[in-house]
Amino acid sequence: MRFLQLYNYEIAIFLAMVGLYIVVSRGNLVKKIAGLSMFQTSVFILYISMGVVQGGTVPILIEGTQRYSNPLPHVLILTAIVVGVATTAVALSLVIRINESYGTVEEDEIHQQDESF
Amino acid sequence: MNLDSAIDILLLAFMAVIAIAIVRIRDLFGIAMLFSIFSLLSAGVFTVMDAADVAFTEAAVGAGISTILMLATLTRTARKEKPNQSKNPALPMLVVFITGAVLVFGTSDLPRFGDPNAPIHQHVAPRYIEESRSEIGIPNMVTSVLASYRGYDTLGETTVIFTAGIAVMALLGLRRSRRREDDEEETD
Amino acid sequence: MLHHTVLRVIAKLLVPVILLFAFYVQFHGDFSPGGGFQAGVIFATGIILYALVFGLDDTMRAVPPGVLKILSPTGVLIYAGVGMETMLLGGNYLDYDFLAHEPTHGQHLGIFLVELGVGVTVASTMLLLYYAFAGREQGQ
Amino acid sequence: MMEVLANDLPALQVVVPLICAPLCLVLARWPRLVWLLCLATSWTSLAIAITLLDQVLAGGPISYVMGGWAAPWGIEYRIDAVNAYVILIVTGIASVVMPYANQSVAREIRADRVPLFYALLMLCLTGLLGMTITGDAFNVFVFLEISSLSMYGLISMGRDRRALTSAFQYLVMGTIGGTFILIGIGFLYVVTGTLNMADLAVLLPEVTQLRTLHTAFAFLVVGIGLKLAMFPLHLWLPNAYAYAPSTATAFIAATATKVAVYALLRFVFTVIGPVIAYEDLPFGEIAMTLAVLGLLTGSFVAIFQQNVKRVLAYSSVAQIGYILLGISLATMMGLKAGMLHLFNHALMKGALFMAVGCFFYRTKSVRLDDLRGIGRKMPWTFGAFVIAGLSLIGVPLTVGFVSKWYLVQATLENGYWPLAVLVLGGSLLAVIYIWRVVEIAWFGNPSVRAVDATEAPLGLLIPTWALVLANLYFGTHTELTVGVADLAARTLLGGLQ
Repeated sequence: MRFLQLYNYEIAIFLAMVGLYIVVSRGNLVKKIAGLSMFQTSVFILYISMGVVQGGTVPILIEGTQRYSNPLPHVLILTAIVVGVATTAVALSLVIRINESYGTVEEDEIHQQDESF
Repeated sequence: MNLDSAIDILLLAFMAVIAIAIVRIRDLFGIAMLFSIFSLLSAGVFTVMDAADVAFTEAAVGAGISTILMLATLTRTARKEKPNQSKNPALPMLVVFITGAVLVFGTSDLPRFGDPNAPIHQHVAPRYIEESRSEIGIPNMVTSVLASYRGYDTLGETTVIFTAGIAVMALLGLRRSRRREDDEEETD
Repeated sequence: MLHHTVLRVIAKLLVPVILLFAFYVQFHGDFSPGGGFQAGVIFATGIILYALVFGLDDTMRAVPPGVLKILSPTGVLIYAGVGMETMLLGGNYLDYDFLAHEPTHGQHLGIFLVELGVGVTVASTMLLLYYAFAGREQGQ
Repeated sequence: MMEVLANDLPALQVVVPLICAPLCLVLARWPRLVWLLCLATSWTSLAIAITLLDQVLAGGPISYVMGGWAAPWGIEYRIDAVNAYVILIVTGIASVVMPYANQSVAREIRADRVPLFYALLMLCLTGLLGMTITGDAFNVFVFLEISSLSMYGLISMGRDRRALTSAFQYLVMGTIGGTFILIGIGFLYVVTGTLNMADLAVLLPEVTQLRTLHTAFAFLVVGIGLKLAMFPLHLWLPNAYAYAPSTATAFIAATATKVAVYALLRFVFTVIGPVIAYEDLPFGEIAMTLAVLGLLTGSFVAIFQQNVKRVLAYSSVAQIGYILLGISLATMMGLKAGMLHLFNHALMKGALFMAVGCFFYRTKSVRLDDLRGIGRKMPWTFGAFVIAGLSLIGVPLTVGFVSKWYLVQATLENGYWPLAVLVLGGSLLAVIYIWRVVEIAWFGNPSVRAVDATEAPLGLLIPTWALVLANLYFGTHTELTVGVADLAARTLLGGLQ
């Protein structure tokens, strides 16, 4: 049953796709950002899953422990989380400004205003 | 199946439920709260998978800062998502379905989850685990790799946060005295 | 909200503890999970908690945005500066071995300094983000 | 001190602008000083880039390990003919745009935001250079995000409110692209255990049959394709270019997509290898189809735009098609043509957008209606626009002709004569959209906005003309560009043996 052995990846992929679906299908800008963030977080789970070692521990050296999880994916994902929050902050500040200039945060209403403009 | 993977599956299942709830509900405050819980649960998943540093960061950032910023945005914009009329859900569904299918295809011949002999654990990582005590001299390997072996990435990471700070200041400005920042942006 | 006694008392008790914990995370990152980034976020969160309970104006008086505007680039400059220093000492960029006579001492010093740089930039930038968001007039 | 740092040029190439950005904020009280600092930084970067290219041409690839940790454990900077050439493009454009920025930015950006604008511009430069110079796959992602975030900030500082929505649209698409690239890099890492590109190139041939590798390739191509505005993924580009401040548009249009093309080349040719990409997977066919579609759509749509910046933006989509067409052939000649057009397109689009920025400086508009008759009011700017436009069309004596020449040869060499016809057809469409602008700007009766316009100040004209003259110079003196492009193409294909 290979499928079951990979459940961690599969659920992470499912979560990522739900996030991506929100981004591409929803018109509300705040919801889009939430979706984008979910998409990224799920990809992080995918990465961390790759670094797991069965029977390993947290990668902090302790006497008597031989097996540790792979620390490299952790480092990469730390960086990626920072990138994620940076993007979210910029996106949300854009939303505030868009709301100030258009009076709405719904994509179709913004398009309507720009076309009649 | 041991306790770890049971907790893991449980947490992931909760996350799946929350993800679907986020798709369906229209109350944006609710979405912000659910999003925060989603992040917190993912921090739990990271803990189960032995990534303590990542869990710590995700909990502080995802459930903390991101949620605060999202709530701050919502109080200044709208509280409800409007039902969207124009969008046809078929195309997004298709895009997402294809992407997901490709990802499942791609992960289908990965080594077994947690396999210590997988290539990812063989080539570069052993040096960090075996030599970091003598080369760096501190116990937390994540810190060793983050600040020294791959310290240059972390300089980039700090720069990313700094960039975001500048971009947000450029967009929103900082209120010093109440009057000065509020002159209208010019549009033509 | 500004008159809830319970909130104010608890916040007053919590904020120093949170800030202290931030310092612990900053300087104990070699031995336990955490480091400059997490410490910076926690520090900022502590001050944001203060701002939520006691108001933005009071907080801005205690931690002025002008100071943060200097601190935020300072952290990056500390990090990049450590790299320049190792270069001038004859090593490659960010090669901490050259910072002290013993390579591991150099590594310790280098990691301490760059984590400090990360902490300073992250804490001040996160606060700036919060100030920028919270300071924007509502419903403009 | 100079001798000490001489070996550290690869690091300094990125670190100098990286240090300049925070200094912009520290010195925010003195905007003039900020600008001078950025100017000095960009010129220093160009000097470093020229030295590096010189060293690479003389002594072959340079490797520089960050932190003194040998690759693959640490992060390696690896410079060969390909990226030394792209670095030269990026720093060269930065050095011309920076003097231009002073007056243009003062006119278009609110005074209290000017230092922030310069800081973002420097960060954008840092990110683009970092992406180009690095030999580490994950490091590409980090610097990609620095450049992307600063670009979102730069674009959103445009005066029109649509700048905000364009920045948002770009942010969403760019973040999806970035995350796709992250997935791709993760998959490469999981099958090999390394992140170093040279090391990946050694290890990947052992696992060519893995589905994970093929998926990684697909995600990298789509992710980078989003950043380089490959045909169906280009939707963010026209608005982003159209509503960004003039300086930002000129810099981004001339550099950002070039660096993305470089990233694509690096992953396809060096990391994954042309065998997997072109033989096991249909990369060549797909890239060729998308290139042709992009070329035609971009050129057609450009004809119907009412905004000069949008005309040029759609033309960029088409030009990316040309570059991609050269790459899709995977031959010496094709790659050479692609690399040449990378350089040449940066020159002509930079010059065109800077000329449009001059118009905007006087008229505060880039709508065609408002530019009616502007040509006779601003003859020097107009002259710059016309010459750069001729270069875009591909008239002899300009750089545009050189790259088209090689591209046509490359297609004919493979016997793909319909493609050669298409390349020439694209030029015809370019004649139409450039002529349309020229006709309105020269022969139209001056609009309300144009009637009082005077020639742009020298601070804007000199940098613009510098690029225009570069268009002519490199159109007639092709030794340097063709020579380096040739070496770059050989380096890329050499990854195969």
